[in-house]
Amino acid sequence: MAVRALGILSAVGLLVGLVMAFGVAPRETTQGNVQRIMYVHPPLAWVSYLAFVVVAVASVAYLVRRRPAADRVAHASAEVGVVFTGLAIATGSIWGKPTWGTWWTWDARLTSVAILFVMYLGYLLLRGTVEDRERAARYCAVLGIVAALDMPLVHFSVYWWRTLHQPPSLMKPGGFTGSSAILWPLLVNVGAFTVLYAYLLAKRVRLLRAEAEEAFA
Amino acid sequence: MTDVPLIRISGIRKAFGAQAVLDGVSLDVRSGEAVALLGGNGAGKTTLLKIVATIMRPTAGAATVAGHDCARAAETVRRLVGFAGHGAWVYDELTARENLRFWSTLDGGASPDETLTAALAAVDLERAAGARVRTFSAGMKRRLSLARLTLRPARVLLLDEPFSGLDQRARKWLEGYLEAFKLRGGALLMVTHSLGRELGVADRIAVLAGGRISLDTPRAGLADDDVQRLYAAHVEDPV
Amino acid sequence: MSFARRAFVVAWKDVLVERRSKETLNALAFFALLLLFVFQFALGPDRERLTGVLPGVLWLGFILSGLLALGRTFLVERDHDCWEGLLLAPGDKSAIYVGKLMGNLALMALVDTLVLGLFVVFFDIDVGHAFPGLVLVVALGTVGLAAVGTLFAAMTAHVRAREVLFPVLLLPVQVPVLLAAVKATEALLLGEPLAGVAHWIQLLAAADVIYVAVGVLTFDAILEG
Amino acid sequence: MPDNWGFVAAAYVITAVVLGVYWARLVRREKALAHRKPGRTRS
Repeated sequence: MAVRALGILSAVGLLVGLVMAFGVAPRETTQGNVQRIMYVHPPLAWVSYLAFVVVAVASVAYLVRRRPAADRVAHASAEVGVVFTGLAIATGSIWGKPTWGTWWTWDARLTSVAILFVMYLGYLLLRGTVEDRERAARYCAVLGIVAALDMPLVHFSVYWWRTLHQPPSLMKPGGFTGSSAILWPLLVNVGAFTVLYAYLLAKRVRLLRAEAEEAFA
Repeated sequence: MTDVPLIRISGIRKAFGAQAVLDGVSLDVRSGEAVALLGGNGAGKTTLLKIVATIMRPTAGAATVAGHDCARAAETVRRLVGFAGHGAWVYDELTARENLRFWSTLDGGASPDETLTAALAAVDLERAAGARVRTFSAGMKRRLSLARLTLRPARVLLLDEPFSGLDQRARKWLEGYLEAFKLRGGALLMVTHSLGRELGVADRIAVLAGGRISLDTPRAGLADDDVQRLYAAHVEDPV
Repeated sequence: MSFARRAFVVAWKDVLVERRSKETLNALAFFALLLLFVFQFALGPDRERLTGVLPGVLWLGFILSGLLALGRTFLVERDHDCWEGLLLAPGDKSAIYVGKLMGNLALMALVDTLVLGLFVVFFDIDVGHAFPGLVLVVALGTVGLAAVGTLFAAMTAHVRAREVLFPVLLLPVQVPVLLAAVKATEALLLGEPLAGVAHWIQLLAAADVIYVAVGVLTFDAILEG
Repeated sequence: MPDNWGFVAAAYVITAVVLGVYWARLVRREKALAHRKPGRTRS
């Protein structure tokens, strides 16, 4: 079964990623071993953004074609995305305490992710309040599109608002200064978390479909 | 136009959450025909009407108006259909005339003042034309919404309890209007609760119960008592 | 042409209804006055501190009164099922969105003027040379707020817990507008020229364009019922 | 610079626990659903 294969692949990937994060990657000189959080935090943040891009794409697809399957993908991706976003914030906060000396600073990236988190919590809240499934699908599709288009605006506004920040570690082209000893473990973890996301998404979509079928029977 | 019924409802299902209100409803209304849709509270009469009117989409099945699908070609259907539901579609702070002008402009064909006056006169509202709808009784609001229907040339009328709250005069006028509408070749589907004289316009009676059409019979030759008896026999839990 | 006429008739209807009932406007005027008291009590009479937080407080005033005004706009469509009529009127549904938006902007222009006027008088702000820039920022910010607000108000009109859900959905999306508007207002009040806040103005303009475009494109799906 | 292993552990453990709980919840709901509808087959 394809879903199970994804699950096994993600488990293996995460295991390899863990070994690389602690066995292969060197101890960073300025931050010390705390920097090893980097092998979990940026992958989580990456998956958060990915999940909400998937929400937006599925939302557009739903509004155009009106297939319940597209709506289920949007719903599932939002839910999985909220879990990952929450974790990205938590790990970022844990990383911040020893490096910045505080659990929370209004750092541009942290703030952006926090706003993302609140927006998609609202999205799930809206899902929960509308009983008619078809209407919930339409409303959430619109919200998903608005939220996704809002993201660049949030990014720029927060970025200009708080210019004291480090540039994102890898996302910026040419901005990466770390050695390949750091790069590889990071990439492996990004890959592993992405597969994990795909697995959870598939599982959640399958569950939603089964629930819908049950409602029909 | 005799081969395709103006309204064709085939295998409509509509579920709200886990609960199916309509479970495979099929019904045809031909040109020049009026069908009265009966059924107990919550039988799904209004839901069915709203699906044909393109206000709701069916979970499964299809409804067509003059061959156009109500879900996929909703815009085409909307040009052919006149609808009056539970709400009167009025704004309390606008006058009767302003309400009519608003809807006719929104429909794309701002009617001239004389047409609006004529429509108001038809439902006996010409003297109240300049009064705010806030001051109107329920029956007057109802009449105003019927006046709105006359502004728009429709081939299909979908009416939800059109006679409720109307006085004798207005009833008579509406009966006349609907008869003329049938003569022009229109198709009428109306929901009703009462089994009294408003069935007079109807050529057929359909009873909706348990999510399906449980009875579909010509009205001709049926006495009031027969209708009562048939209705009681076909509604699962009589109200 | 028909699009413009249909949008206009919706806006005309909303303005007329509001002018006659004055329901929202009266409440909002009172609310703005109350806000002034609340802010004054919360911040104390310290001039120094007041100047520092004034741009933020001013926009809090705009946003809070905007939330109240926008959240109500589709209630009038719900009262006698007029909603159905809007949906069934043949033609482009985005005309209705544009009409509602215009009606809302007319209302909010009044409210914004009132809030700004009250603040200028009671907090003794020296607007002077900053005034044209300030008007521009307020206008751009209000359009952004109203564009998404109109869309979300339509969305939450039929939903349980509407009063809570509306701000909960709207506020996170409005973060960019809020940040840009507050920062630009702050700079302008400190005497900076309009060119100095060009990047914020551009962000606001971009947000307005995006929001209105999304509203026009997706309103159809919301009106469906 | 101290190593702060505690923080590293906290970050990894929290991630593992939350994702694990979410995964287990999905599995449980799927099982409960399959249990309620024993006769139905799903692709």
